[in-house]
Amino acid sequence: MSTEQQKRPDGRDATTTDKPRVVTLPEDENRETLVNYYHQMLLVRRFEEKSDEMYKMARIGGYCHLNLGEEATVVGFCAGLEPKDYLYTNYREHGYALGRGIAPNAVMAELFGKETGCSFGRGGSMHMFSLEHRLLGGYGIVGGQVPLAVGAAFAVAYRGTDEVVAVQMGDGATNGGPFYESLNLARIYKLPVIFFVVNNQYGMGLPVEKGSAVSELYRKGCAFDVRGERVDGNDVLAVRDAVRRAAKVAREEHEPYIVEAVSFRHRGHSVIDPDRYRDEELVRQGRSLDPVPAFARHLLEAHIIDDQGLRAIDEQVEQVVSEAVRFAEESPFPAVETLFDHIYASDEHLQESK
Amino acid sequence: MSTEQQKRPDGRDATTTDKPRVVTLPEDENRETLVNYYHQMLLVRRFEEKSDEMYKMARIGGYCHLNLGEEATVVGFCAGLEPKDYLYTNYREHGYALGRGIAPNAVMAELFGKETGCSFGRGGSMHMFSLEHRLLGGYGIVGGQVPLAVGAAFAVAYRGTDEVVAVQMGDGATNGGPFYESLNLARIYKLPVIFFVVNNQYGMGLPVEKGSAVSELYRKGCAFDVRGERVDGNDVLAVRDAVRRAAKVAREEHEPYIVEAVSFRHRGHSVIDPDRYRDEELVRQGRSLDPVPAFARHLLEAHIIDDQGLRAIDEQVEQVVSEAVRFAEESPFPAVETLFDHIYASDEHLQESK
Amino acid sequence: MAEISFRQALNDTLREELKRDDNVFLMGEEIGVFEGSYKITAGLLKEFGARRVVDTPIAENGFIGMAVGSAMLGLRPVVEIMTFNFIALAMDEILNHAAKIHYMFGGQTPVPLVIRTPGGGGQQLSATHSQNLEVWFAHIPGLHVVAPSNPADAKGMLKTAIRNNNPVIFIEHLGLYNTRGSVPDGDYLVPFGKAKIAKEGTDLTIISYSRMAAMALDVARRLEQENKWSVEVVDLRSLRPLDKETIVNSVKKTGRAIVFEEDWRSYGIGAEIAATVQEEAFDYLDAPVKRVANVEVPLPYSKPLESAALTGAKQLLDAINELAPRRRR
Amino acid sequence: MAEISFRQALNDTLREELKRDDNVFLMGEEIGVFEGSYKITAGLLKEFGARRVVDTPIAENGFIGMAVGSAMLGLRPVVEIMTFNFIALAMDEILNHAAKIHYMFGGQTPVPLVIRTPGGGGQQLSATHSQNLEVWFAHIPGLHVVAPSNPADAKGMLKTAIRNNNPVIFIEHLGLYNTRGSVPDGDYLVPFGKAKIAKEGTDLTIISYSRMAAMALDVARRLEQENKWSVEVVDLRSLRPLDKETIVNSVKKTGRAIVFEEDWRSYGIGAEIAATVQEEAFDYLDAPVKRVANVEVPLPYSKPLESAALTGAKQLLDAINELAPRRRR
Ligand SMILES: Cc1ncc(C[n+]2csc(CCOP(=O)(O)OP(=O)(O)O)c2C)c(N)n1
Ligand SMILES: Cc1ncc(C[n+]2csc(CCOP(=O)(O)OP(=O)(O)O)c2C)c(N)n1
Ligand SMILES: [Mg+2]
Ligand SMILES: [Mg+2]
Repeated sequence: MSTEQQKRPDGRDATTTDKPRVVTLPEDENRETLVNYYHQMLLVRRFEEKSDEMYKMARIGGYCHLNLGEEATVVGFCAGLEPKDYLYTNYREHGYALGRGIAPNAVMAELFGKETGCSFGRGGSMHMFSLEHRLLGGYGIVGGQVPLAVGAAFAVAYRGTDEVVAVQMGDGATNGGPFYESLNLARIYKLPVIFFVVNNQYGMGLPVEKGSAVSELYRKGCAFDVRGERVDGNDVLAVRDAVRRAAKVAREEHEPYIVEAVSFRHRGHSVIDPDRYRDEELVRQGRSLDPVPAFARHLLEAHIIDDQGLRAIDEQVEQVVSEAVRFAEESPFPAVETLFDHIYASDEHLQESK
Repeated sequence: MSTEQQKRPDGRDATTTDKPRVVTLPEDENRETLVNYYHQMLLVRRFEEKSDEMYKMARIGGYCHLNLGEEATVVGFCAGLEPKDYLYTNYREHGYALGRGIAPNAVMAELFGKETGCSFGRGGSMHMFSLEHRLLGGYGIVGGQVPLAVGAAFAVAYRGTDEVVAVQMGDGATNGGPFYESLNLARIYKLPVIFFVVNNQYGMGLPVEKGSAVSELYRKGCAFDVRGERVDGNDVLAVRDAVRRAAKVAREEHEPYIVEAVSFRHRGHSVIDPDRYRDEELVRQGRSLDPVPAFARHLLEAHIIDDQGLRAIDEQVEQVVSEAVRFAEESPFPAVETLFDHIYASDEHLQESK
Repeated sequence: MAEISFRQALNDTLREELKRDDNVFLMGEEIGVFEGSYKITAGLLKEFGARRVVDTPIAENGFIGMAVGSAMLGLRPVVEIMTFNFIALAMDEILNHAAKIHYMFGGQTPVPLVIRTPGGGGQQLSATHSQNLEVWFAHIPGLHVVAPSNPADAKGMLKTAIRNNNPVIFIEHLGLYNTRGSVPDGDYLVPFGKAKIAKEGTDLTIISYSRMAAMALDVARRLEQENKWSVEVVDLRSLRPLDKETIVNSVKKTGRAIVFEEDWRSYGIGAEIAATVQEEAFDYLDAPVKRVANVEVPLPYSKPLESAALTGAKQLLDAINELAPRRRR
Repeated sequence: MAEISFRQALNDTLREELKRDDNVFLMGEEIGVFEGSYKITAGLLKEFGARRVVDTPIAENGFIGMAVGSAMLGLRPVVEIMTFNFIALAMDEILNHAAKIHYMFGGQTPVPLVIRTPGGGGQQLSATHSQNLEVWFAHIPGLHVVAPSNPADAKGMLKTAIRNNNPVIFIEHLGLYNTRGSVPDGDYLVPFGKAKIAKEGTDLTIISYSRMAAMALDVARRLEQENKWSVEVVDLRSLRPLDKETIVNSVKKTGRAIVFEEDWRSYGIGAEIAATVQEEAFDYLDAPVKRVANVEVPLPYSKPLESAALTGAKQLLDAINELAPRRRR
């Protein structure tokens, strides 16, 4: 390999020291915003822990992929977008659904397969959707969402409006043809799309450097003259700022942009994966960079919040998550008679498209 | 675009002067070899002109794509490989079939759909094959041959022998997923494969810079740390030398390599394409760099051959091509009873694979 | 009513729909500058510009996916896949995305997408360029699959396809492009899921679609002129939804049926038709439903072999002669 | 004869074949370090090393194409596609390359390739992860398509697949992996194109394959114990080539047939079976061939909806009760 291997789970390059970086919170950040990021991250954390629990209690079925360890990536990413922007994700999207503002109730209800779920129980864990929140879907086929997002960006450009389309994917998705075709298409048509690669360093059991010829995934843009950058996925502000830069390029220059956030998957690929194939020491090290308590520490150290404040957030989150479970539990399943609804969109629109 | 556009049909970068480069023949080249290259190029030229004629006389059917204008690329490429090396191509492969040493008779017979054709008449223009000559097929699906070649290289590496696999494709093929997946696979498994991109500047009517985000196609290797280079496809020696460099990397380092030969398609995409969509001046300019007469001039100027020698080659080629037509014409069609042969390989091998 | 070619009918219709609705746009390989590999889009780039008529690189999965995404935001893409064979590269975006998105997300976003593509062999294009893969799509809930046999239906069904809110696979045929027929003027729409009795008859029913339906009609007319069999021709026009009622009623009347199709026989379109007929008209059948289809080989290049592999009027006639009731009219 | 699981039978067979022939190698996503998404390849990387057990990135078209190319040079790749659904990405290399190369080049190079992949729903995997796409492949000349229903056939057919010189689509089923059965020791091979009478019977014939065949056998046995209908079960095992003879002979004997399949009903496997039966046993049929198949929806996640969409023993029983002759044994 002519490029340096990315060995470190925190996204810094391998030449720096081994200790977690001291993140100093920028002075000019709004304090409420910072607290809110923490709040969001903790919500994702607790929501996912609860999802795991509910799966084990057989309330949730199918495949279930959690964002544990990726909270700073998820929250930073969502914070970098505007509400009018559109988002496509892969199947590891509970956090993104929350981050877009979908009610935790509706997200949990979707996991439970209930009619009150954000996809009306039809999609489940891998397929969250909300037109209202401009989350245009979680998708279970690795890489399948990427061309869709390019197409949505095409629609934006076609209409001449200024939304940005962002598409989240994993490191594993960057080895498939659809990713490359999408980069090329986005570039030749000059489309406002952000390729957000969550490099959690594994695609199931495959380490990124075994599946990908280059380990710095944002570099894949070079084949298309698509700009990009890599950012520490444990640093919520760094992720947000990179996404903002990307959104600016997309919105103002009408050019695609790649943001690679280096993150770490705390557990197995999905809740049923016992995660036996990873080196224990490596996992310990990866987890030690846990972005949620780290951000709490930074907030404390910067006197932005105190212990009591943290506890209040904790309680609030606990309550929201419990409420989500209660809501999901009490919601009705879709009626069996609705099985055939929505296979085809109605003909009502037949003459109305103009 | 952050990179300079490739505007010139001769493969030089746009900053150099506008006059055709004076190609000086290296002193140390074997004279016979040089004459042979010319002979080969002229054979491709005349063979393709004859194919065109035969198509118009309805001796040849289906789609028929010619190598007219690409003779230096074709011959230089074949010269850079060794007989033990394997070759996959796209459907524009008559010249490569000849270059690999398949008898012109068998190539023309294939075009005529005769039992004596190199694919026994089953493949036609787009699907020439000869196990003996290690031409592992022309393929009609754009890009489809590329993963196959990577697989053949995998087999070579698996067995630990030292053949190289080369795969020819057009510029248009470098925008499809299979090309990128192949580069990645070739790199991670360290396979001896040469990606030979014939940039004839068009995929049917689409100019390369409209379909591809970058116009220097060898640069696409950067996303995979696959090395490559661009070469003047009108210069038979330059092409050969680049392919030799690539083969050395593949054979000795077990690494893939990209060679991009910038060439020019003298006519329409296929014999039935009237080529109305290209700017006339541009076509005139492209054709003016015609590699066949240019190479003859160089040979003359270097006193490697004289007019008489050229005439002799001309006559010899004419005769070979006429003989190919005669042979094809007189050969039998496959018997209709053989229609079902070869749908499945025989079971004889069932217990023999070890 | 003008007498025009199938190609012209498509071209006119695309032009009309592009004019009608700014959300409609065309996309595909070589449809712009090159005017379409089969010239279906001739003149449209010039008329509507590069915003509406979009040339794509050779990246079928990518640009079909793009079309799906653009449809999710309300555009109405009409994509050309140069020939049916290349659609194999785009199956994921069709099967797992276009056909799933409306249902899987609980009806939140329709996917008003048309994929136009010509199938068909018979031009020595050999194994990878002569296929008829309609059954792959007809099998998938969430898609509509239509295959008109004449210029009027081409127009009427393409209009319906473009205005429909679902992904539609619109199957054309290389061998039909130059065929002519009269086409109603103006906003002529043919509904999906309605087969057409192309010709009435009493001795037996031929069930077909696309080019084979046109050929069946010719054969049936000839037989009528020759005062031989009275053959009813059901032109399916749409394969999904399938108009079982028309098929079954016709067979109930005639008691005998032939499915005439250009795809490979095993697991082809004819299988479903035969299965349906025996399910729903069992007691009316005087003989088993026959299938006349292509021979199951990767289509060879060589002309005599290709001819032997393709089905056609001769094979249909043989089948009619075998199946028809043992009496003269 | 050992009593082992379907999973174990596959695992043992892969091990034996890897040992037998150095040309055999395995390839696929997560088959090595992760030991297979469904653990079919457990232990094999450790035993045979990374040369023989090759983890791939997520690039289905690319690595299937690679496998085809390696087979052209005489290797015998056995590729795992993690679930059937993802094969949509590799259709071009399967349809236009694997299935064409031997024929199109006049028989110069065989393609001894096996693609193993599990289909099946019922685990709330929802619309894009629960599909049964066998009909796409069964339609393609040049491919073999097999779908065993029990551990013994799994072993015997996987051996045959690996030693066969053609591309084979080897269909497994998520719901079968844990089922157990006795498996002959040693070099046990089951030929392609031979259906199996899994149980004899006289009242009607159930024709099935893969998991539904196992379920049909259970149902038939139960009915026998309960002294109700005497049901014959034909386990197709291979879909291409299809053993028409066994099917037709069984139906000739019983006069009634049900096709029991887990794919979508329209244009599914059952269509071909029904069409064939009516073609070849028309005069023996006492009633139309019935199809019991999945409901045609993109499979929903929510459990009650999913259950309503999937077919199973109950649907089969209902069909048997409807179809069986109106007499008691
Ligand atoms: C096309 C396709 N191939 C294979 C799979 C099975 N699969 C699901 S997730 C996964 C790994 C994806 O890794 P990555 O893209 O890094 O995302 P992560 O799970 O790490 O978020 C695989 C192989 C799939 N869903 N789709
Ligand atoms: C997958 C696929 N898509 C489309 C086509 C139709 N097609 C045949 S050749 C061609 C252009 C290819 O251009 P290029 O790769 O530059 O090769 P060239 O013809 O210039 O040698 C196209 C679009 C095809 N054969 N395969
Ligand atoms: Mg990952
Ligand atoms: Mg080209």
